[in-house]
Amino acid sequence: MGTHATGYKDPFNSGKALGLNHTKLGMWLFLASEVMFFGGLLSAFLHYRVSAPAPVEDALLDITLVGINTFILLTSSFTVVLGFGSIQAGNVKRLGFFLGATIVLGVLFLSGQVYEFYSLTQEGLTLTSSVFGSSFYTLTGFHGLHVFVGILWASYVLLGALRGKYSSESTIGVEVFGLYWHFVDIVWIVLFTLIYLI
Amino acid sequence: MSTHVDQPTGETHPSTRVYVVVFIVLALMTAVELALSMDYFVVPRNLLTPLFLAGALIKASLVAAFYMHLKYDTKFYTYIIVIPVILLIVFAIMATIS
Amino acid sequence: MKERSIFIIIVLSIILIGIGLFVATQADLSFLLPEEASAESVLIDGLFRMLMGIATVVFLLVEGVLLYTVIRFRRKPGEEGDGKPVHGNNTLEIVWTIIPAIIVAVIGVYSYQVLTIIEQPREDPLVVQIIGRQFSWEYIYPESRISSGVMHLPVDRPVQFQIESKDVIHSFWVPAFRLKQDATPGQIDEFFITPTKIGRYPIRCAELCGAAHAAMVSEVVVQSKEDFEAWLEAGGTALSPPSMEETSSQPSPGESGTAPDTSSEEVQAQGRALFIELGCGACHMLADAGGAGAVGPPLDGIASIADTRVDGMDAHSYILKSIINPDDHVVEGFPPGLMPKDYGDRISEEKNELLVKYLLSQ
Amino acid sequence: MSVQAEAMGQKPTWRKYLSWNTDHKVIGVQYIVTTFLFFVIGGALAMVIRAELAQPGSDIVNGVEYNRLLTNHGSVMIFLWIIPIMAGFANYVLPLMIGAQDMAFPNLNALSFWLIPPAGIIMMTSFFVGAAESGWTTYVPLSLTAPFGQTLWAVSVLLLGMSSIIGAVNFVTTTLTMRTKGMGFWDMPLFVWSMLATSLMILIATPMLTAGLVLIAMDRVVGTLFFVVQAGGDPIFWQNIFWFYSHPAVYIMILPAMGIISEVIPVFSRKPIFGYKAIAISSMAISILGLLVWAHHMFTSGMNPALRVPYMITSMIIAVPTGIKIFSWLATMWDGKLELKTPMLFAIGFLAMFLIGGLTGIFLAAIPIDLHVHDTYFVVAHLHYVLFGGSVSAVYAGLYYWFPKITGRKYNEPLGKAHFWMNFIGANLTYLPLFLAGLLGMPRRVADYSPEFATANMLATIGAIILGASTLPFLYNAIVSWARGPKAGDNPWRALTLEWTTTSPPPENNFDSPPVLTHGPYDYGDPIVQLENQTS
Repeated sequence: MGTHATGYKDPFNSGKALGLNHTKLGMWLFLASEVMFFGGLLSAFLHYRVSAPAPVEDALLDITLVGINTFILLTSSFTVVLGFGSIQAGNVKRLGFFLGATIVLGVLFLSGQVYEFYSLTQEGLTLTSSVFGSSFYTLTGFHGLHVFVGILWASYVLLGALRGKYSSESTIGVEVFGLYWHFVDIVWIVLFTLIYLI
Repeated sequence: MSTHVDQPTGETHPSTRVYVVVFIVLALMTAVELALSMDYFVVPRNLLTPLFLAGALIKASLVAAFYMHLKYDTKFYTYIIVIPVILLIVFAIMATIS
Repeated sequence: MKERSIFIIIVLSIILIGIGLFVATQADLSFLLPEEASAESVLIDGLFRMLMGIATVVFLLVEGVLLYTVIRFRRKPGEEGDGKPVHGNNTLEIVWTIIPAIIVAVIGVYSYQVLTIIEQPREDPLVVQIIGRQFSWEYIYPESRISSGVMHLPVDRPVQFQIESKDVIHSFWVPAFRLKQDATPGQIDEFFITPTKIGRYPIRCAELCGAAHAAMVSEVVVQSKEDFEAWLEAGGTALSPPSMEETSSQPSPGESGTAPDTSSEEVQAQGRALFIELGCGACHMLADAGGAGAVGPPLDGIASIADTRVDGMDAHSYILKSIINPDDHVVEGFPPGLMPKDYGDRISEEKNELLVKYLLSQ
Repeated sequence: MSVQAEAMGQKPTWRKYLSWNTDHKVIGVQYIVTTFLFFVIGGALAMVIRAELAQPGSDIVNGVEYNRLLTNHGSVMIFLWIIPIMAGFANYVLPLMIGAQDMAFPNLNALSFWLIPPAGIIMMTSFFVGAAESGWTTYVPLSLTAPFGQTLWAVSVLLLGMSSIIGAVNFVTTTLTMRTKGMGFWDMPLFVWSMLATSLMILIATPMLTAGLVLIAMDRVVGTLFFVVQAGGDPIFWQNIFWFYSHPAVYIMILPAMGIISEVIPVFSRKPIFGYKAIAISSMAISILGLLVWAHHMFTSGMNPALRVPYMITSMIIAVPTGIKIFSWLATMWDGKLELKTPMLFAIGFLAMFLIGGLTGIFLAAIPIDLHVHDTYFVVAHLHYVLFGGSVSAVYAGLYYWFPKITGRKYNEPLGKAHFWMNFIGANLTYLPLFLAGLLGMPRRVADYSPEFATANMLATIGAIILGASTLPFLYNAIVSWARGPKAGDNPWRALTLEWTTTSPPPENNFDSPPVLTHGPYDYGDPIVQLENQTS
């Protein structure tokens, strides 16, 4: 979603009012609804963690691995803004480089998560082993799914960049992707704190 | 046309230096949090939770303000994203204590 | 003209408020509600009356103005042109914001007062545990260690209910008491009630709980203190509580181990009582025990049918098996999985035997 | 205002309605026709329900079948009829009303429509594999034991939720960024305001349902333990998450209806809407307050008792903005020149019936009374007064009101009036006796009931037959008038909102140049406006 759709007839006021670009506004509205979606899953996690009669199995969680993963995702957000800064300055090559870096970092993050899931499963924490397991995997799994979608999207933007779709005049496609990626990063900051730190 | 100030987008974005500074702050904060959770410092447990929550809030706000340019865009986007966050907090609290 | 309309408005307001007061205090609203059989119902009905009074006034006012407007201001034939360009009136708008706000505040405060009274804990209550199952209620009197499928309560003594569910969410509702409480699995909820009127009142399940939700009905019998004590004593209607914690696996002490003859009057009476207590009639038709349900197969004449149902299985073992493992032989036309599968655990072997013997006499 | 020449518009072919088309008007018609189809299906389910309930005893369907019927009746009416048809109206008229040429995201717009037919088919297919049978509320743990159709149901509602969210993103963006030159917030028609409030609610509330449905679907399919009581799952948590969406859903269904009424009443009263700003602000107030009342559906659930009072207070406060709207509509009609055409009749019917729904809502918000009437036929009657007497009346008002604009033809007025009277009498006869049944002790969702409620139920069934039959004159009228009705002209109602300044039906790009606002949307009675109106 996001970019000017085909068959779109330019509105009389060229899609801007109140200083709002409509693609960007649409993205923000979508992100608002994403807040509530993650919020629902997160509430389930917190509810069961707070109300659990027995101590939950969060001692199994490996903070070192997740710490590394957190750094990876933070860095990927950094590469995305650097990419956006590049295209604003009209440097398509550097945009391509940073998008590539973002994709690599995203894949690394997902690999880390897959490894984490695998080792936790080995230790007996599964989707069906306890309510904690159910809510932990569902919540982090849906975040991982969003990272995955983000990687696909980044590849799409990268493809567009290689075909010369973006320039210093036309940055909205990169910016909107950036908003999504940073949002997924923020979700991780919250999950990291609520699941692993506390 | 409207009461809001028309503000063209895409021209008042921060410089690369701001991006770097924000990244360093985020990384340092995360490192400190990790160290805290691994008990490198002796901090009472009941102080840690609010500390971590505050840390998450600051980090999330930094990303939103600088990387997502909320600080440079119209306030409208900030409202769009802050209102659901508030409602979500209300929901999470109410659902957990009910 | 202006004075005249002010006069009309005043007269109409007085009439409306008069009607409202009449509804709230004097009118006979008993046709709207079941009889009041608990102390709480009187308070709730008081609140209901007040709301009816307010609602009547608002209803008459709005519908009256609407009707008057439609008749008075409809376009006459041949009439052209628009109405007056009135865009609003601040005074009027403030009035119709503030007056409803005040009314709502009053209702809120009154509701809160009633709520605190009806939910406050009582001294020396009779404790009754309510257990909801698909599709029957069980009432346990922990002090007397008895259980029943019909609720008996002494009049004028506060009752503390502790309600839980063994499977899905049910909702315990006695319309005559005005109170309702969901039975949620995994938690025990408490509520109080003080029955004030001797009589028999229906109990209904108010939360959709499955196929026979509509049939999950039961009865509360409010009796004098003496009658209630007598009922507690009488072994005929009281069951030893197999579903209470420790006792479930052990044979209960008060129970006779030997089963009497198949056709004796004793078995008939005890079996019928058991059938009624367990709520079998909610799902199964059985004329002898007043069963009228259509959820499961009818049981009239079951003795002869049961013999022929499964090759190599006599009527006795077929019925017993159908009670304990109901999904093993499902009668055609009825979906499997409807009947609870815990009768083998909930009910002692002797009781199941009694039930089978009773059914064989039908 | 330049009038578009008829020849400019593309010759409409029925094929474009069956294809991926990004024209908001085509999508609007797709929405309206598809959802009406589901309305008919939902109505047919209701007919079976009422037939079963005509007399005590389970005579037509058994308990399981009955539960399937009521579950799907509720789900179809809510998710496949009222919520999407409001999106259909908004699709057709919202861009026209603000002078835009299309929606902000035409392709997403098409997507939001094309999610609906598959979702509807999935929900209907579930009848063949054991349909959902735990009510539209899907309370756990009952819904975990239901057959496979329950999973299909969850998937279907999930898709419909996505459709709704995508639509909402589109409506908000379109409203905020694509208004014609000179149209500030306070110049927007009230329907646009109400869609803005509705869409913001959808954006916040619907994802919560999506999350909840994901949890239920995972419990059912993967075997997670969110709602498995034995493993520590909490049924009350589902109720929280469900009602956080589903109470706002009521406002999602009624706010656009109020918007339609706010359009129809001034046009047919020939007077400006009374208290424009108050109505617009109360829409926004309802959308915010509506998000904070959800647990009033849980007063008897064994939730934390101390939390119930704040919910009671917020629920009751909603009566205030709702009252403001009702009084403002009455004041608009007062001293007007009422033209009692069919849309106006339905608007009046809306006022008469919605009032009853609103008043009984106060009864339900008062906790002590709710303890008695919760989950009874009182609730059934209340919600049907709000959603049928309210929302569906408004939908009909809107269908008749915009029929000339959408089809370019006039509908048959006597048939329309017959439809209104059958609908009005049928609805009241159906729902009014049910209040009494509920108060006297009839629980909802029962296939069988005690004989003492027989009279009320027989009356309701007779009413339902009239109600069902009332759809026939409408369908006949709509089909025949669409095919052969007399040409309507651009502005048959002499209305002042922008959709009436273009041709009927509007050309593909709506307007050649940005429409210039010369007056507000409801400036009836203004001598200059009158003059201008007569010359055009």
